[in-house]
Amino acid sequence: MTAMTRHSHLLLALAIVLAMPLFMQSGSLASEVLIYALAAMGCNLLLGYTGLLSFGQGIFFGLGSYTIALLLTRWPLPMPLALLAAVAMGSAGAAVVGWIAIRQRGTYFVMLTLAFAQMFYFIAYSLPGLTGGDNGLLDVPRPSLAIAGHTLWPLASPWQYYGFVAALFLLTFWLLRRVCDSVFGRTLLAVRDNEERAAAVGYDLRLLKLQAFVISGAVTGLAGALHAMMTGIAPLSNVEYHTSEMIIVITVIGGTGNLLASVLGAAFYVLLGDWLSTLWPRWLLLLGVVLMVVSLGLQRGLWGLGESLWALLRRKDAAPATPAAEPGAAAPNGGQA
Amino acid sequence: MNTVAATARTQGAPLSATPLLSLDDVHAHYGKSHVLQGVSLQVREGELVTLLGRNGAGKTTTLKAIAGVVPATRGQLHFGGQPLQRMATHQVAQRGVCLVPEHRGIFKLLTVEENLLLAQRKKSPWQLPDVYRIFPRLQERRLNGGGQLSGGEQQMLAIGRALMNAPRLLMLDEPVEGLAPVIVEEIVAQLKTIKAAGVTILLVEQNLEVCTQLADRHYIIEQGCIVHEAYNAEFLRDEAVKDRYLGVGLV
Amino acid sequence: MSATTASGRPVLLRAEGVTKHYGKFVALGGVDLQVRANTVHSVIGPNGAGKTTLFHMLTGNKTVSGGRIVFDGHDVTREPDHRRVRRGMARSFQVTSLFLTLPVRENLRLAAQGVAPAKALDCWNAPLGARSCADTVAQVLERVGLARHAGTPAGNLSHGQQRRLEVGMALAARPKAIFLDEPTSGMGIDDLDDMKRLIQGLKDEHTVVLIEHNMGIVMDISDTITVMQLGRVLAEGVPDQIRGDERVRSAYLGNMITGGKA
Amino acid sequence: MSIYLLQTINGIGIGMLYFLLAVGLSIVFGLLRFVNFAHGAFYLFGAYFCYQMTRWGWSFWWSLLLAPLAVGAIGWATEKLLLRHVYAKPHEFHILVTVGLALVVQELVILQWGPLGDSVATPELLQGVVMWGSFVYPKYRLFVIGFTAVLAVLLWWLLEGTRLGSAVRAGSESTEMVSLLGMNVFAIFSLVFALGAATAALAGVLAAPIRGAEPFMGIEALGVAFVIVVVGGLGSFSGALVGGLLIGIVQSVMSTLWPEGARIMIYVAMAAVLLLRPHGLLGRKG
Amino acid sequence: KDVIQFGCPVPMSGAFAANGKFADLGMKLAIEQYGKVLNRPLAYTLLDTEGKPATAVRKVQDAAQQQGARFFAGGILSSEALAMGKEAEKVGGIFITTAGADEITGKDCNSATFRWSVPTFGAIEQTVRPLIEAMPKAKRWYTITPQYVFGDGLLGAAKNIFKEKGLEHVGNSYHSLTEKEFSGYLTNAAAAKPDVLLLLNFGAQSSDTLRQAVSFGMHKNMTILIAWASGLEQFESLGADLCDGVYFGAQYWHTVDAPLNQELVKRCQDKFKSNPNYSLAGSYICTKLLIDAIAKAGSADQKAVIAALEGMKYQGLTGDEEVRKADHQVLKNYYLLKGKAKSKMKNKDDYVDVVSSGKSFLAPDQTGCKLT
Ligand SMILES: Nc1ncnc2c1ncn2[C@@H]1O[C@H](COP(=O)(O)OP(=O)(O)OP(=O)(O)O)[C@@H](O)[C@H]1O
Ligand SMILES: Nc1ncnc2c1ncn2[C@@H]1O[C@H](COP(=O)(O)OP(=O)(O)OP(=O)(O)O)[C@@H](O)[C@H]1O
Ligand SMILES: CC(C)C[C@H](N)C(=O)O
Ligand SMILES: [Mg+2]
Ligand SMILES: [Mg+2]
Repeated sequence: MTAMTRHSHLLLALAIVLAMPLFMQSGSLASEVLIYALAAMGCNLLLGYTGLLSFGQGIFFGLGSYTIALLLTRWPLPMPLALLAAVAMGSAGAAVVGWIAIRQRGTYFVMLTLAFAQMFYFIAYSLPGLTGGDNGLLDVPRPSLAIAGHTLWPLASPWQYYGFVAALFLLTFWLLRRVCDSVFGRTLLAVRDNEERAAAVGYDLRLLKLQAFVISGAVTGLAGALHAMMTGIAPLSNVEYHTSEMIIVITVIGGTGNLLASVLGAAFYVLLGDWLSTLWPRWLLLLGVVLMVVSLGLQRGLWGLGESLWALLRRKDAAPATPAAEPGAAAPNGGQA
Repeated sequence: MNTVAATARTQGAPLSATPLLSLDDVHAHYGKSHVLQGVSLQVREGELVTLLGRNGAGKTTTLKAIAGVVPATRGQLHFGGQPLQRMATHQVAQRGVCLVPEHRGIFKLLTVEENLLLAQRKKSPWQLPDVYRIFPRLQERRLNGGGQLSGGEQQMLAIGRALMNAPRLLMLDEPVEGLAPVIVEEIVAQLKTIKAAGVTILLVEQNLEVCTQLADRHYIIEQGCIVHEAYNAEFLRDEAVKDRYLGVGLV
Repeated sequence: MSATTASGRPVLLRAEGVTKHYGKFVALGGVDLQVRANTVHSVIGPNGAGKTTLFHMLTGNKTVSGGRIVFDGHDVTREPDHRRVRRGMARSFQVTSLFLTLPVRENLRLAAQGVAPAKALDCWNAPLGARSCADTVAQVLERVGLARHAGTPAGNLSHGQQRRLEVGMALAARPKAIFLDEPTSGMGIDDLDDMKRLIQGLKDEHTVVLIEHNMGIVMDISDTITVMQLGRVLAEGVPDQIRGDERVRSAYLGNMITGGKA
Repeated sequence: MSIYLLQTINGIGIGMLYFLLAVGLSIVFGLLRFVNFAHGAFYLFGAYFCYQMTRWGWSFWWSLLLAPLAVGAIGWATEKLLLRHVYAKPHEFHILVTVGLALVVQELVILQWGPLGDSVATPELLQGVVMWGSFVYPKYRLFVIGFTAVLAVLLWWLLEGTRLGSAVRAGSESTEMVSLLGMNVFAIFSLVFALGAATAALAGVLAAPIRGAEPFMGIEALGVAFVIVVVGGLGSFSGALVGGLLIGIVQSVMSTLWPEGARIMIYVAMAAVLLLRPHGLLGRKG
Repeated sequence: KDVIQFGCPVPMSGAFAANGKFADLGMKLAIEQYGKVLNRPLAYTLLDTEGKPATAVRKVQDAAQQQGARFFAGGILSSEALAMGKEAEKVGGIFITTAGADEITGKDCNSATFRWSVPTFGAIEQTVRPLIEAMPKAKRWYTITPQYVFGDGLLGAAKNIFKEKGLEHVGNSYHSLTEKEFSGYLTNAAAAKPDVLLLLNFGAQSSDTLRQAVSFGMHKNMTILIAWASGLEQFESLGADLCDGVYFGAQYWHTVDAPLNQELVKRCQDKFKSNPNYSLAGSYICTKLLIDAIAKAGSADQKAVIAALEGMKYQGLTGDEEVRKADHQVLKNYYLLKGKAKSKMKNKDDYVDVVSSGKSFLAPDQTGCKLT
């Protein structure tokens, strides 16, 4: 990725963050978009860059929300520290899950993370003293950002909170971008492509994958914590299998291997869900249809669609006279089923 | 475009009226890259024809286009007088066109014997015992998983499997690649019997020695076009052609 | 390339009684091997003799069932492959194994970078400047003749081009010892000679262990040849000895069609 | 009789149903390398098929015969119209399309039959219980054990003993190579997918008198089926059997030993198996 | 512009979609019936909580921000109800629910949250006690309990009665909230040879347990009591055959002889051609309570409406009802029902006879609720 596109992506992210308040009435909804975008970016690092389809993202999301809830209610800690602790817990959880799960590959890896997600759900469920069990942890406060009693940034209103989330989102986006373009990120791409070869040319796959997991867990933990502060609760449903599934769905819909795509996926999923659910109680049916259409029609998610449209537009602009001569359909998918 | 050398017939299989396989100006693409740019060739019943050319010239793609794995985007393909375009791979195969791909395509989840039996057809003159006779090594490893064979063993299995599939036209993509010299000799001998049994063969091979021992005719392909055609005897004499298209003899 | 000078060189790699079992099947039944530095040491033998398996053992792709492997003075028997790369081993695969979606240049860069894999954990800096291994990559591109295709995804190369990249990947690591598993398989006739010269040129800087069925190459450039059969060493010696060995002739060489021309 | 013996017998009963539920997933999942999150939807269809037919006054036995055929046909069509187009894509797309499908089916069921569950009567012939001393067991569950056992033998023959079986396994590696050998892989895939759907539907029909028909039973069943398939080994027929029985017995015995842990033990067992025997108890590599 | 906006946050998708569907109808009925209050038109938005507390909270926030909704009646599941109660207070609204968890009017109570349904204590008092009286010979009791606060609440209350009456509690099986297969627990229960099998789970889980218990022939040699049944909707899904002879505890039954109830039944018959079930009735009465309180307060201001609700006495669906000021719990009847044979049913909804009814509530100081 060239420096040009790197910056343009950051600018685009900034534009999205700035545009949302103009188009949306609910700050909570806007915050949720960014929060799920964070979670999806974490997932994308694993799926799009490392080729690891992890069903354990809900664990890290849940860990983030439980941690911040506990820290802000039981052992009152300054909010920024509590947030850092949630990030740390997210990555610690990811380190543990990752350390065990990466012994397996392919479908077995997916299933192992799924097993962990279920286990974690039941652990959280059977420790009501810590997690509040089925009721979850209630009364998570949203203290203002303050230094030495001096309020820097009040978070009480939804839009104030959105500003806070947006700042953290942009920071994380920038950091993740760097990670993806770094030596590490490029090496991950190689791992995704061909693990055997990557090991043979000298890479310690476990270390690479573990680091990817840790980073992914940190970002997802952050998302979980922000979500808990937004809703004021850390519910059991955050660690349910459905959360993991949703994060993956968002990531895939957006398009893998591209961080901005995850933002697009989150916006699409959250806003579509919100809108559909007001249309018809059986809105999940429509969502299901959308999922099928996306997976059938879009090779690289919404981002890919956007790119193709963009290319089409540009070509029309450049040479309006040339009819779009399609040279031969792509080869059929002979290979793997 | 096609600078096919007009050649006098000096030797080779008897000509039948219509060739078993004929390609006429066949084009093929991988995505946007135009790999075959008008390949025309004929293979007559009972002939062994080789397709030679440098790496990336389009030999494999030609075979794939015939087998229906890669769609021909333009041109005509006929097999036994019937058009092959737009036919699914398995339909082409059912007509007796049998491709042994360069990656061999051994099923790793199946044992050696299951690999063979999967291709079995009653009407084929080669049945399980025949294959084991040709490649005793396969019989020794018959219960091994296909993924656990050595490179050479996989090649033997791929050829054996093709034979059991009752081929009318056998297309071999570099069949002796990576084989020990004794085995190469063995396979060359087997190919001769296979040919003698009336099977038509289209061979892609880098090993000139093998080619010239076996073939009736040769085609040379370069950048997706047939650039030369010759009968074997003539080809053997023609150092200039080998030099020009295949880079042999520079040594 | 004369055998006389070779025998005086220090031993870089030593395998002692290496065995490998796959379940009940004995793929290697105790192989001893000594590879001297800056020589070309070929391993030949019938299909299924265990050559590739031996390579897997030497380079650490798979674990040994028994025996000992000493490389450059270190016992590496239990070390995983990525550790051995750091000790100076690199290999090419018999069955092509590349990063198919990545450009050729990136393939080579990754291979070059593999020698210092700790750097791969750097998640801050982009692979630019010194981190791009540009010199090595350019050199290797030139050497394997893929400079024109530097930007092409490896998956779009033809089989023969991929084979050359395969060898290039091993070169890019600038190893002490380079293990080539049938580097010429699938190569065009015109390329064979290039490859032969290339391998021969390697031994100035590297030690080459070669599996090859093309006797034209093997006999011309090897300092030592080890012939394997049924998981054991059948014979070992300089090319002339091997060529003359009756057992090798009947087990493997036959009348030498392969590469007889070259 | 000791309570553990009772629980083991009961566990076999649960396990056989689990086996039937999982075997289709295993075939499709392991052999076609297709992660089918819609498998539960076919189970759901089966149960509602049975419910609807008994409501119309047809006998349970008719639905036992017809539901697998009808749902098999639906599966066949689904494969042809939908799944075929995503085979070549990475598995996250398989998940996406089948998750979507499962949602659509579930919501369609709610539209048609309402979100509330309904009971299905046990067929007259099998009502009541059998008693051996202190052991009481519903006749119907006994029938389920017998029926699935017979079915298991049939399926085993079909998958391991016939050429169709090896063609399917081969096709899971390379569709191209199978078609190069002259077989229509896609027809095989449709067939196998239909078979998977049919077994799920059969499980649904058999489960209906025990658990009723309810729109969310599909999701729950899918979770259980995944565990079984993974424990037993992907694509392994006997794995599905062993996995099903194991999970059934673990669950049943745990409900005496440590009831609140019954569920978590299932997942602990799954993680343990995956770590110790990465390819499942009876799974093969690859 | 001066519309008074209501929100109906209930699960429309997910495992509790059935409850959501009827709750929607209930609120619709109430809003349409009144149309206006204080000369301001009424309107409501259906908010799909998907059964997830976090989603529920976010939808409440959205509704508050986008539509300016302040009055919320809904929350089928305890977890979402608790979370929304907290949120309602933050957005300056009022939330009233029919969910089960004791904490709603117990330790997690707050000034903006009200609850119509009887908590676990009353549910057990009004089912177990009358059953003991009806069957003095039944000495051995076995319980099956979902392991979470709601289940434990019911179990604790039941144990107290067993102790007090000197009954033998021969065993309990805890199970998780995702359990579907109960044959293992039932095998345990059968081995303990109880006289009464007391099911403390609810919804689909209690239906599954009952269904499987009947298939094990347990209804023949013991009495089965489901302490917290959902009423008509559950009987419909079980079918008359399974209900026959089984005891159920319920918050509401459409034949209850109270003027408001008769009126509601009539409305429902006119509009939907069916009898109201618990979800519909609960949502209806909750909405109606809010509207009445707004009318009484003469303003739609949060503080004023809360004050109006506190201590309000009215003729409700179960007869005399009262909103207790101390913990915002509505004091109302709880019912013990008994299923009857199909042949005895007088109409298609006549699944049960009402055996007894009454009010039992912990004293405010025992609930753990501290409203300031
Ligand atoms: N899957 C593919 N996608 C894009 N381009 C491809 C693909 N496969 C092959 N090519 C390109 O098509 C051209 C012809 O390839 P082909 O495999 O037919 O060559 P070949 O003559 O068989 O060479 P070799 O002797 O190396 O096997 C090559 O330039 C190659 O780079
Ligand atoms: N994973 C495995 N499980 C069982 N047997 C195996 C496995 N891998 C290889 N083998 C067997 O070990 C023997 C040696 O294989 P190897 O690949 O080393 O042969 P090779 O000498 O490299 O042959 P070639 O020249 O054909 O490549 C073969 O018979 C092969 O079938
Ligand atoms: C109405 C009831 C079925 C609600 C349930 N007890 C709960 O609070 O979770
Ligand atoms: Mg080729
Ligand atoms: Mg080999």
